[in-house]
This record gives sequence, C-alpha cells and structure tokens, in this order.
Amino acid sequence: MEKYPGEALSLEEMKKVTQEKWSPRVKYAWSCGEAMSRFLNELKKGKLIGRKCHTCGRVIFPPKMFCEICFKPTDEWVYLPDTGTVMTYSASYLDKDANRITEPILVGVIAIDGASEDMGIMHYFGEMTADEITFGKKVQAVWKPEKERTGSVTDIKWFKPLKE
Amino acid sequence: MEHVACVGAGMTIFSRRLKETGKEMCYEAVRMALEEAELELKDIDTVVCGTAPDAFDGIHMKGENLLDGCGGSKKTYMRVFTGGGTGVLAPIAGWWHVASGLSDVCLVVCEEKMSSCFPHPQSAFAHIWDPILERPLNPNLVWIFAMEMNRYMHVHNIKKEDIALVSVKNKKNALDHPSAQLAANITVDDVLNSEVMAWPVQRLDISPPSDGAAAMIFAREDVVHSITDNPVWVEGVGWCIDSTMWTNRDLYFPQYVAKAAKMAYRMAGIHNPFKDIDVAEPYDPFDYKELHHMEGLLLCKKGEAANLTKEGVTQRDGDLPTCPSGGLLGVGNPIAATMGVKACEIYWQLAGKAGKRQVPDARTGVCQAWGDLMQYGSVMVMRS
Amino acid sequence: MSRVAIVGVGYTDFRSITPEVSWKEIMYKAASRAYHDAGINPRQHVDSFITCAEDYWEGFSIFDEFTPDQMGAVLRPMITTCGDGIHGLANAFMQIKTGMMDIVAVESHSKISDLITYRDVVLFSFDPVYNRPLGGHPYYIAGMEMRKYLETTYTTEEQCAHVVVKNKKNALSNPTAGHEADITVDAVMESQPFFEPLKHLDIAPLSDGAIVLIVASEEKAKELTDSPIWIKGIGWASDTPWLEQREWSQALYTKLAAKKAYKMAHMSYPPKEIDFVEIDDKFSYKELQHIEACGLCPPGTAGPLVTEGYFDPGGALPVNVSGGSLGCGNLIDASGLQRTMEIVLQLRGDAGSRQLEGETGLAASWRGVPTASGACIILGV
Amino acid sequence: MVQTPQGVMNMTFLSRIERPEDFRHWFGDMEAEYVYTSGVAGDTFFNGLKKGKILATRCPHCDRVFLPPRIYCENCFSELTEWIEIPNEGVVETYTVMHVDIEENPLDPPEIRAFIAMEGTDGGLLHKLNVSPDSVEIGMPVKAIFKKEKEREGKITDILYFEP
Repeated sequence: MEKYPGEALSLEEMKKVTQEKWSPRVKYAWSCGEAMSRFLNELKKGKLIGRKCHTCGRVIFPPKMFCEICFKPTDEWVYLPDTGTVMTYSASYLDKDANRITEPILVGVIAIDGASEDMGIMHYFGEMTADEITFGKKVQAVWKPEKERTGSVTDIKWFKPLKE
Repeated sequence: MEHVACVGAGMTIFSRRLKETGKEMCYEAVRMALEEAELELKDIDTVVCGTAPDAFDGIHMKGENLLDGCGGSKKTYMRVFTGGGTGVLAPIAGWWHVASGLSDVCLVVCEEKMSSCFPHPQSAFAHIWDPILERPLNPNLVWIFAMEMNRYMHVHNIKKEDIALVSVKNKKNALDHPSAQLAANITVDDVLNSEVMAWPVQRLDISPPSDGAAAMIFAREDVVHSITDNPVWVEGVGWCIDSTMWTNRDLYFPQYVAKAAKMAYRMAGIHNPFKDIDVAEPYDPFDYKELHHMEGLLLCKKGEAANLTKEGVTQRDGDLPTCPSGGLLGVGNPIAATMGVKACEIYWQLAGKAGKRQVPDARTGVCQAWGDLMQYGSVMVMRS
Repeated sequence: MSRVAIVGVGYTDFRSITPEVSWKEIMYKAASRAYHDAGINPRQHVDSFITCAEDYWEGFSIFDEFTPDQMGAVLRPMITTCGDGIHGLANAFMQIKTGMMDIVAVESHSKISDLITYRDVVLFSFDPVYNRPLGGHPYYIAGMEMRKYLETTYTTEEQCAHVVVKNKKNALSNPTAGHEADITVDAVMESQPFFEPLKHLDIAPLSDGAIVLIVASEEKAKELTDSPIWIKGIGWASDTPWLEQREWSQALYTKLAAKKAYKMAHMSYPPKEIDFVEIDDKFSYKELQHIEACGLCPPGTAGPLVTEGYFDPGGALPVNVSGGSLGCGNLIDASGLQRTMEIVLQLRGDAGSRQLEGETGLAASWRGVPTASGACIILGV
Repeated sequence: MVQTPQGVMNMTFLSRIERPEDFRHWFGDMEAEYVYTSGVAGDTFFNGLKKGKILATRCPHCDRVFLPPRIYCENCFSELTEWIEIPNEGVVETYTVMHVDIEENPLDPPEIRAFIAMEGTDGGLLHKLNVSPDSVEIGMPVKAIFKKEKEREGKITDILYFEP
C-alpha cells in the first residue's frame, strides 16, 4: 500500500512536540428578540406559548415572529398546554463533556399538544425509567417552584408520564 | 454552462492527532493532488477552501489562517462552510467556480484539525446547539443522533443488528485505504457488545474524530484534455438546507438530502438512481446514517436500506457498492476533510485509480455529505 | 455572455446595539424588505440563498444551522460563505453564470453587540504559535501597518484625520448611519493615541445591522425591474496570511481583487471610468491605502487629495458618501454588502440627500485585522 | 413583472414588545481549551529557539528564505528541506507604541510592538521591542534577547524581546 502524507501522534508523542496552549475568552449576551423574550417570560410564569400563522394555520412552537414556510409575520400569540407526546428519545450515558455516567440522562423530543404536528422541543424525562419511555407516550411538564424560576427552559425540570 | 471535470485528488492520512499544523496538512493533500494531475501551483487560478467549525482548530476565521497551505496566497480564494455538509459542498463550490466560466483550473481543499480542541472536540460540539432553547440542558452531540436513530428504527421497525452490518462492512473496506484510522475486521456482536453511549448509539456505531485534509482539482472542458486522458466529469450537483428547528420535524427521513439528490439527478439526467448509479459514497458518521442517506439519495425505498445491506448489495462486489472507501466509520471523520472518502473516492473509483478498493465497471457515482443540526444535504454525481 | 444584476436591496438601520431583535429577527427584517423591493416571494422565486458569516462573530460552532428560516430558505439550496458580503455576491454571481440559478439572495449581517469579548475573538484569529502568545489588543497590527504606510507614501496623520472628518460628516446625510458627527481634524488628532500613530477616532466603531441584496440573471432582472444595476466586474483575492511575509505598506489583496474586477469590466483606465467609490475604511488610513490599491490615484497621492476635497461628495471622485465604516459603524463582514448597497442606491437614484451623479461605481471590502483578504465589485446602470 | 405576493411583506412583525425591561438577553460562551502543535516546520524552529538559534527554510527555486519557516514554498509549493541558521539580528521594519491593553485600559508604561525583518531572510518575526518610545525608529538594527536556557520551553516567548 502506498504511503499517504501525515505524521500521526500518540497521546504521549503529542506531549513531547513543541506546542502552545490557549483558552480563549469568548463570551456572549445574545439578544433574545421579540419571540424568545416573550417565550422565556412566559416560562417564568409557568406557561408555554406559541405563535400562530393564519396563512398556513400552523401553531409554531417554540414561537417565531415569522413563518418560515409562508415567509410572512406570524399573526397571534397562543397559549399551549404543558402536555405533549414523545416523538423520540434516548438514554444517554454521556454528559455534555463526554464523561461516562452510570445513571443515564433520559432525553427526547416532545411534540407539544395544541401546536402543529411535530412541533416540539428537546427536554429531559423524569419520574420514569428508560424502559418506561415509549414512542407516542403522553407526558406532562414538571415545573420548578415559582420562586426558583428564572425564565429559562430549565424552569421545566423534566417531563413526567401524564396520568389520564 | 461549462462542462467541468476532476483531474486530480489527494488526501492525508486521517488520525486522532497529526503533528502537522492545519496549513501543513492542506499543503500535503494539495501536493498529492497536483502530482496526480501533473500540475504546478502556478496552473491553479482559483482556490476554494472547505473547513468546518473554527472551534475545532481553535482559530477564529480559520479559512484565512489556512489559505497559504491551500495554495491561496495572492490568489482568488474563497471559503465555504455548511457544517458536516462541507465535505461535498466544497467540491460543488469548486464546480460553480469553473462552470461559471470564472476559473479555468480550481483547487478545492478541505481541512479539519479536531485534536486542537483538547482533551476532546466534544467541547466544541457543545456550542452547536441553540443557546436559549438547548444549551441550558447541557446536551451532548451524540444525543441528537441517538434520537434520530431511534426514530428511524421505530418508524421502519429496523433492528440494531441489521444496522451494525454497516459498521462491519465499512471498517472492513477501510483495511484497503492507506489513510484509515479505524480499519478492522469486526463482527456484528462486537458492535452490539460495545459500550452504550446514548441508546441506541454504541461506541462501534460511531466514526472517530480525526485530523486530516483532502484536495481536488477541477478544470474546464477546453483545458481538461491538455491535463489528462482520464477525466471524471461532474454531471450533477445539489444542495439543500432544512429548518433550524430539528425538533419541529419527523426525523425518520432526511427530506433535505432527497431534495439535494433530486436537484443533482435532474442535472445529470438520472431517472432511476439505483440502476443508473454504479458506486455510492453516502455520508456515514454513524452506521444508521449510511442507511438513512441511501434512502435520502433515493437509492432505495424508505426503510429498505437495511435489507439491501443484509443481502450484500452494498458490498464492493454487490450491485450497488456503497462506501467502498471504508467511509467515515472506517477511515475517520475529520468533518470537512471527509471529502477525501466521499468526493475524492468517487473520483478515484471512476478514474480506475482506487487500487485495492476498486469496484469493477464503475462509470457513474454519487457522493453525499450531511451536516449542521441534521438539516444539510450536499450531493454530487460524477461520470467517467 | 449574459449579464447579472442586483434587483433588490433590504437593510436595517446601523446601530451600536440592537437589543430588540435576535440575530434571526434582524436577518428577517432585512430579507423581507429586500424581497419586497425586488417584488418577489422567496418561497417561490429565489433559487439559491447565501449568507456570509463567521462562527465566533455569532456565538455558534456551526452558524450555518441558524440561517435558513429567517431567509425563506427552508428546504432550498443555501450556503454560508466565510467571507465578506462581496465574497457572497461573488458566489451568487457565479451560481447565476452557470445557468443553474436565476435569482439568488445574498445576506450578511453584524450582530456584533451580542459578542461581549470582541477583541479577544479578534486575537483568537492570530497564528496560535507565532503571534497570538504575544497577546495584547489585536488592533496593534493596524498601528504597525499605518506606520509603514505613512512612512512609505509620505502620507501624514492629519491627512488620515481628514478621512475621519469627511466620512463622519457624510454620514449626517445617511439616515441609516449610526456614528455620524460633525467634527474637526483637530478633534481626531487630539483623540487618545491607541497604537501610535493610530488614534481612537481613526478606528471605526462597531455596529449592528443586516443587509440583503437580490441578484438576478439578465432575463429575470429585466422582468423584475426597470432599473437593474449590472455587475460589470467582480474580483476577490488574498495576500499571504503570514504577518511576517506581508508587504506592510500596501494592500496587495485589494490591488489583485481590483485588477480582476477591472479586467472583467473591460476597463483600461479606471480613474476616468468610475464615478464614485465605496471603499473599506475600518481604520482611517485604510481608505487612503485602498484607494491607491484600486489604482484610482498613484501611491502617496490619496493623502494630499483628501485634504483638497477631491474625495468629498462634491469632489472629482466621491469616496464613501454613505459615511463608510467610520460614519456608519464597522459592520464586520456585512461591511462590503453595505458598500455595495450604497452604490446600488446611488445608481438607482434612491440615495436621497446624498445623491450623486454617475453611471459607474466601485465598492471594495477588507476583512479586517489580521486578514489580508478583500473583494471588489464594479456596478453600472 | 413578477407580482408582489399578497399581504404584508414589508411589515416586519405584527406584535411588538413595548416595555424595554421585557427584552431578554441570554448569556453564554464558546470557550474551550486548545493545544496547538507547532507543526513539522515549527517543531524544528521551536526546538532551535530552545538552543538560542533562529532557523529558517530556503526555497531553492525561488531563492527565498522563509521565516517563520515553512515545509513548503508559498509561491511555488516546492517542498522545503534546506534549513539554515540565521543571525539573531534584524532591523525594525515597522512598529507601534501600544497605549492600551486588550480591555482598552491605559498601558503604563506603553509597550512597543514591532515587525523585525531578520537578516538573511525574506521574512522576520513579530515581537516586543525593549527600547524607549522616543528613540525607536524604522530601520533601527535590533537583536533577539533570549530567556535563560533553563527557562526556555520551545515557544515564541523564549525570546523575551528585541533590543538595539
């Protein structure tokens, strides 16, 4: 086999070659704008809100001030229930930094009731085991106590099975 | 529209860590491509760079930093970037530089140096998520793929052992690739018994992060014949982006890939992709993605790709050899530089230069890349 | 060869902060105005979309993810080019020239107020082993370049200060500008020395803003509008990225880019054929250096000419009548699109109180410290 | 003429936040740790610096000496294998007196940064100058002052500064 260019380094060899280190200071304060500001402020009140487009009739969640399908401004704010359906899920043995964890994080996409088809958000599942999550399962948001809410998606602790 | 051909390609080895700087990797890939085409840098008038997040290499505006290694110094130089889709989008951009009549000979260089992000490129992946809706949940990149894979398996009732066959095939194909990082003879059981990362994704379902670079040279029809007797023509290109909101659609089918494929097939005059295409390089950062993308590329009906794999159709000696290079699963996944195992591989296959990886009688090939938040498809059809 | 035209413009105001809109919403604003101006619906008529952005300006590892919805580009061909707005226009130009696309939308914006640590991010673009470890405010590179430029061309600091005065004054007639002022040369000369000879007021302040231009093939352009603005020439080029290898006194990238654009436009003597110019002025001396690099006057003469009023709105060759980056604010990679837009407005006769006479204009951009990349576009009626 | 679609294309949003305190900002970063290998050419150069030597590569085709050294000639893309040691001396090609730090706070005393064209090369080095702001000028001959040998790490900062 012919030799292709490149000099591979093992982790040990990597430590021996000359090198520089850097930890950049890169900080942001993203403007949330019209739609996300309202969405976050409603979360603080324990409510989910979407935006309705009268042209295509969709209720968009999370809300946008514009409809990306019709390309026009959306028309009205619509409160939504805090219940939904499991679209997909995973049980993760990795945390955000790829560290191994023994108790899996249960996470998935929840299509919110009252929003248009497939309109959901990613969030955690709680008060159930990995085996108890199924496609199409009905779930409900578990909110933090009002005093602890800051206007963030983490004002919802997780979604739990909905008791009929 | 000018007719455009690829006349040379090159790539470095793919490795977890390379000693070379990004620039040096680019240079090495370019030199190999120039040698293959028997051209010199002065014959190149335009350079396109494809490289994915700056957060891997750890250099802001890294396209600017890489440009002398890409051969772009004092030249017309452009960087394009569509996440993981860059690996095929960059050669497409090379195509439009030439097809527009602006360039006679265009060099396309793709690079990724993921090892700079230390100890693991995962810290860069943490910033691909929506800062307001998703980053507060401390997500890991693997999560979205796990959720997509699970949805795909659920909708079509596909078993993990059938998906694992892709990993087995590609790692084996990679044994014949000089650049391979994770070539191996493994079994379906090895995949099923490997560590669970985020169910249903296990360690051997995933391609590794890599350092690497790749290069291709495109030329206009009237100069092609003075360069080579063995050109490979770009016959169709397509690219497409879906909504940012990946939580607002059913993940079981990559509609954006299908749209990009239709665009490319229309241009190439392909009506029956399965019949008309002799070799395919769909993007395979995960084993299920090869199947997902075969369906997106309309090479089979929705949900059928696993069966084709089981029947051996996608083996090098099958009816539709798929990822004969060994793909990302076997050779490595230096995001944009995967051009080396996608577009370059199709070029080498169609030019009859793929060595031990050569599939017989390949005249038409398709390659595809996929990126962003599971929303980008780029597709290129080539013919010898 | 069939021609390519700009048939629509959309833009927001340029402001130092824009807390009322997200990055998506500011893009939507400019895009919806551009589509309105061109009389098109992006969901039906636009074949391809291009945005010009860099990840760290925006705060995302892959900014491309967050672009399609607000442009009307969902399930359409769209790319990000990591370049200035004119690099984006170049891609649109080429895509149309292939015959594959008829209408392309090009977007570029600055939401730089979202970035708290701008200077650290600029420093993060320096070579990580040879240059970055020395640290410091990254604009010192501009101070060094200004010194070499002044020394080589016998240009003076006062002449650079005239550029600041002119551009900030021009901005008073531009309702979208965010850093307009009526100041004196003395005020610039007395402003705080930052990186000698570069002073505080020689540096263009940062601004937010979004611009979208609609580019069309000849056939479509004629269908859409009675006043298409034709792209006569376009060129882009880069000098070496190595600070140690560069010619510090001149802007070679602009020279190469302009040469390509002139060649495409079949211009033999550009100073006689170009009526007005919008040129990068992220630092005051850059305007003079770039004018000379474009061959619009011999090296070393731009300084004396600016003091004579040659580049004033009423002068022989008006430069940066929009106010430029010094007057509008530094829009980062949207700067080139802002300049191109100004030329389009001037050529259409839509420039209000700053309207100039003329049929051909040039816009040129530079990607800022520490790059040596720029692009150049020539537009005509 | 293509008809403008029905509706309100130029009306950006149909609903607006009216109280400034309702606008939200979301804080975050893009920070990570980075390690940069100095590369094939850089490794030779920085190991040279450790020994107090400045090394460059020469392109025999273009007769150019590259500093910082490259494994390739930027102009003709020949592979460069010829290393030469150059004197630790050069002249100030250009310089600036930095009066502010990265936060734009005053730097007292100010710091001088320069590009030094190194003798026998077509390049040079960017570094600090240890000289008073009154006496520095373009064309001034300067030489590299190294850290003590024991303290050198194979980094550009193994050179403390240049001085006359």
